[in-house]
Amino acid sequence: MNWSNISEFFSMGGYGLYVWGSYGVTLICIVGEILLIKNRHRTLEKQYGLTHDINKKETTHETTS
Amino acid sequence: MLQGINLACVRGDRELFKDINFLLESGGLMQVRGPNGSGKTSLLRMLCGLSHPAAGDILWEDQNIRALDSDFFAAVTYIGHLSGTKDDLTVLENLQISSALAGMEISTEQANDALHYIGLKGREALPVKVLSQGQRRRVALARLLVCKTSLWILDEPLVALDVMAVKLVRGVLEEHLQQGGMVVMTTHQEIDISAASIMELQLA
Amino acid sequence: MLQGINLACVRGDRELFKDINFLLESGGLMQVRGPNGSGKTSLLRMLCGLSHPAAGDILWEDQNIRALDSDFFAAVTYIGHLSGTKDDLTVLENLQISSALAGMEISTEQANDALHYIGLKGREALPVKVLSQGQRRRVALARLLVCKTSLWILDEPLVALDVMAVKLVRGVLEEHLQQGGMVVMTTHQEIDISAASIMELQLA
Amino acid sequence: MLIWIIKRDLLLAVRRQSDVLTTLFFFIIVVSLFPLSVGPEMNLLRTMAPGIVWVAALLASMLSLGRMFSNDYIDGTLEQMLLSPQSLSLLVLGKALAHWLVTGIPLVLMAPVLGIQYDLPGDALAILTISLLLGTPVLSLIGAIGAALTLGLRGGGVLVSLLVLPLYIPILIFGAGAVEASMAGVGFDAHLSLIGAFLLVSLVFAPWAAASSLKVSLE
Amino acid sequence: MLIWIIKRDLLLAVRRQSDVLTTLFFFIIVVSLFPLSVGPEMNLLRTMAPGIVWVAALLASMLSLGRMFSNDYIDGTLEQMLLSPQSLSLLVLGKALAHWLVTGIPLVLMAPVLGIQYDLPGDALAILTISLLLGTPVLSLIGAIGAALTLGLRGGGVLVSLLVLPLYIPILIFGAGAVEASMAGVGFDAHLSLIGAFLLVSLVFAPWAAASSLKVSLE
Amino acid sequence: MAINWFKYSSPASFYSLAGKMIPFFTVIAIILLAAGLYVGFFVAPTDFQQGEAYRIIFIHVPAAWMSMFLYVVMAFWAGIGLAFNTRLSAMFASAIAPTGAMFTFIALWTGSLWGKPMWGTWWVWDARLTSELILLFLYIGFMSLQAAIDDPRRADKAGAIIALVGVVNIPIIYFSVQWWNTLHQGASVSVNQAPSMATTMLAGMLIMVFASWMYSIAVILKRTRIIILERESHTAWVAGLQKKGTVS
Ligand code: HEM
Ligand SMILES: Nc1ncnc2c1ncn2[C@@H]1O[C@H](COP(=O)(O)OP(=O)(O)OP(=O)(O)O)[C@@H](O)[C@H]1O
Ligand SMILES: Nc1ncnc2c1ncn2[C@@H]1O[C@H](COP(=O)(O)OP(=O)(O)OP(=O)(O)O)[C@@H](O)[C@H]1O
Ligand SMILES: [Mg+2]
Ligand SMILES: [Mg+2]
Repeated sequence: MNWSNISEFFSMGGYGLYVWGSYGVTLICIVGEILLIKNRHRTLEKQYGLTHDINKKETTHETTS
Repeated sequence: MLQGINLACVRGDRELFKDINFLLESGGLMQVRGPNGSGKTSLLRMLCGLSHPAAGDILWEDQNIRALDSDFFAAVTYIGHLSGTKDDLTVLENLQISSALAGMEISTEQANDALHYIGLKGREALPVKVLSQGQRRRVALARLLVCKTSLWILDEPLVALDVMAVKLVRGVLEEHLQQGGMVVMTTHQEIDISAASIMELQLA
Repeated sequence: MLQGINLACVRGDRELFKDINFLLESGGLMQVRGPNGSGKTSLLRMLCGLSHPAAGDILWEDQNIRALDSDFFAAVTYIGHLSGTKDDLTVLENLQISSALAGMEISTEQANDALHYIGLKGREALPVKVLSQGQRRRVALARLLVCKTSLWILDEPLVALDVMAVKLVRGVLEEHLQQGGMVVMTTHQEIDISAASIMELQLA
Repeated sequence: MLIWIIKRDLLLAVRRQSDVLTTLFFFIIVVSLFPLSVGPEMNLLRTMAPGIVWVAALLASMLSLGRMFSNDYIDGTLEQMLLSPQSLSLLVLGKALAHWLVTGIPLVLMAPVLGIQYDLPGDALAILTISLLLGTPVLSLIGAIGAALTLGLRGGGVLVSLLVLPLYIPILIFGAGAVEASMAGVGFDAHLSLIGAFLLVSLVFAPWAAASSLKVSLE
Repeated sequence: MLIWIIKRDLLLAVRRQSDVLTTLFFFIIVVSLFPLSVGPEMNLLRTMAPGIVWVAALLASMLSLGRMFSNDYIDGTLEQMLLSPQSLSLLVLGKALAHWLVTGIPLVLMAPVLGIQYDLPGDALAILTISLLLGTPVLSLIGAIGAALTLGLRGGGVLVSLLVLPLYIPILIFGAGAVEASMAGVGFDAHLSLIGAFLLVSLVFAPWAAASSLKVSLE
Repeated sequence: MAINWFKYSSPASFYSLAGKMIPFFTVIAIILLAAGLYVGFFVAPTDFQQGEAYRIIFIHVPAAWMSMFLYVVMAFWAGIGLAFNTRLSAMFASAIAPTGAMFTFIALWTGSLWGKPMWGTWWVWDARLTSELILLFLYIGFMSLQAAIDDPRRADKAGAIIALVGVVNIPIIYFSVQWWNTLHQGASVSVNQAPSMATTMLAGMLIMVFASWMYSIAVILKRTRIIILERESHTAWVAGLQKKGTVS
């Protein structure tokens, strides 16, 4: 274990700003991307005029291709 | 009252016409005729003050239009070969903005009414660039429905219009003339408009 | 022989037409009619391969024009709303260059003859930008006099032309048809052309 | 009228976007290409920075001048404006302001970010931004005169550069000078007030001059 | 066909002149403004010179890309060309060559003169000219792809810069690098041969890619 | 028995296949991410030179690698789409671009946050950094070009051309450290000659690389599904889904 307490963990040996700045922005990017995709999906749902969850039951339509 | 006195026009080394005289009174229609290149467009641009005659004078209510300047412009609507519509704006925006710039702000309802009347119902929100040739022309002509000017100068307004639209424009012109307006126009197509006084100006 | 099978056209979310069928044989004239925005221009652009139909096929001598590609282009002359003339080049240069690019080099005499015939005598050396609207249109149409293609596709060729020029164009078309050529055209003006077979295609 | 002109030009800019983006992107490109070709020494780059940013802003603004009137000229809108009963100077003022909003403001906002790439210190960044904020409207106003004079002429593009460039140079010198002065620790107020004076003068005279030029060009 | 295209484009350039002059003048302006804004120290300027000249050449070439097809597109000529029975790649090659003759060659001829302003030594001037001579046709060829792809699009101007710039940068780096290497007394052959390789590759692939793009754009 | 790949090259069957795969990849991504972060922060020791700042490596390197790799994959599919006129591969390419751009941005961002303490500056104009910036421009160019074109088929083709032309940039980024001598380090983390790097560091980094992989696959599949629905809304099979209430 590298860290004796939580504040040491957050200070990252004085480099906290840089390390957490990197990880934070990465997190924002990933969350942002997921939200954007969700949003795009929702727009699509609205367009189809139904509100069912797209993932709920889709087992049988391979045959339709 | 629009009057032309001894008008002449020179383009390059060519004299297109000279000694043109006319007097257009309230309720009057003047049709300018002549083959391609005889100077109709050149004459019309002079009449609305966009270019200056090589000789002669143009009077509006007995005053030279060069002296009147913007007082004259407030009384004229000119629709030329170029339609003055912006490809990227929608039909509605084009009409509203071009009217506003001509000093005549109109509400969205007024604009919509004019557009419906001229046959662009359902196209109000399309950008002009996707319209057909005839529909673009209609957007330009819709200005006539909302403007309150008395002198209309129209350079081949009927180009690209279908039969229905030609009829419609005829109606608009006749109403304007009945209300005491004046129209100067050119066209190679035949159209008979009833007016208090009709004049033909033959060039070349 | 040009054949259209079940052609359909979609613009934006609008279906302009569908199930259009026709067969145009040598010496035949097809007039496409319809109000503004009915899809005439869109159809013509499909026929010359500039855009693709949403459904259906276009056959030239029983082969799909997409497969023929440049073999088909060698047989077509298209003149659309846009005239494809360069404002800064002279009338003569415009004609010579546009013919050369269409795969048909012509001498200065040939070009001059064509220009005189179409009524541009004395204007050969003027840059196109100073010409009148009708004269510009004539420059574009002069291509018809020098090209050797069999299928002509003309989108409102008569726009802005005066009465004399309309007559002239009629003559040119009739001669082309007599020699076994084919013409597809649109126009809102009335013009009667005599041809071996005349077909009307009404849109909307 | 003024409002309508500005509104319309902004609407067009929003609709096309390209105008705003082209200018901004051009600015960014010019500023970013230099380090690539000059080499990565930070000291050299820092010395060059104010000059490069200002030259880039000037070029970006100048290149978009052509569009100020020419689109409206080509499609006949300008004719219609000329035929409108309102004052032409006001119209020109509106167009110049719209031009500034569309091309100038984005440059001003972007400049500090680009300055950081060149490792400029904080105050230098501030002065750079302020000098651009004062200077870019002058560029648009003077540019309007050039654009109006060269409307529809063969070789309009060159001509407009030739005409406005001599008038732009003082602003360039004082603008870049202000930043350099602040970096050198010398007073920069004189530079900035000179640019301010230019702004006032051009706000008064440029619309009028450009309006007269327009009338001449459209005759 | 190739001949006719080139002939026509050159004729148009002669008739309008503005195209040639705008590009050339822009090039001269960019190069000449820097001493004004950066300050007159000769050593600094000499170090910057190759970079500045190359950036200016790249920008000048890029700015004129928009015109390569768009004029012909707007007035319907491009449609006619597409309908012509000849190979489209050839047409594109012709247009790219004409573009180079009109915009590239004047830059190449002008560069030594501008280099002298920056007090570049003789061999550096020669290398500068050669690198531009090899590099500018690549700019035109790659540019043709970008111009064809963005034809008639909203925001074409920005897009074309965005698309071609990343592809231009290697040429910029090697071009300016060659001159800097020669000034530093290091070998510059590697740089020049790399540019030559770029030229050959783009001569083979760019017309074809641009022709496909044109077909896509005009569909 | 081998899977019949041709069957899955139609959007309809790919749609359902992708639907089944997404949860799988999501779960693996989360597990790997947790493991990688644990190793990175709690197992890997402090670097004797860089102190704790080096921990940025656990996102910087995966992001930098993914940014380049995804571009190549995108260009590959776009090229297949152009050559064989297959709809699905073009859609796949469009789905990859945003994720690739995101990783490029992360590589730039973390790199410059790492650069400040290590090199004393946020940004230097060195070849590696610059070419990564160019890569971002390439992604943005691809996406803006596609966004500017209304007709999806045309957008696919145009995008494919520019993506293929842009591939030349990838080797330039990769070899830039060798071609120009730059600030950016190349060798310190190299697998074959890395005694300077603790095995646990390397392990943490590699786990994070795999996590990024799985994440990318999950996100890209999801986006592909959405694009399929957007583009094929008029087809019979989507209507069928709709009736069953499986598509929205
Ligand atoms: C904005 C700045 C930066 C950018 C754009 C950037 C970009 C990249 C790229 C594209 C790679 C992958 C290439 C490869 O694996 O060969 C990479 C790897 C790497 N970067 Fe950076 N970087 C930046 C800053 C830094 C800094 C400041 C450091 C450390 C002081 C750093 C350390 C590394 C390391 C150790 C690798 C792994 C190299 C390897 O594969 O062996 N980077 N970076
Ligand atoms: N620089 C010039 N040198 C010679 N002739 C010129 C020059 N500029 C214009 N012209 C001629 O001036 C005339 C302009 O005519 P204008 O456009 O007024 O004709 P129009 O009557 O409107 O014709 P249309 O019916 O075709 O629209 C044309 O015949 C043109 O050839
Ligand atoms: N994106 C779009 N959305 C909706 N409608 C569109 C769109 N693009 C084009 N259109 C419509 O498609 C039609 C195009 O018509 P086209 O130009 O073929 O007509 P035309 O028959 O040649 O008419 P004209 O006689 O006026 O020349 C127009 O009605 C136009 O409004
Ligand atoms: Mg006329
Ligand atoms: Mg039409």
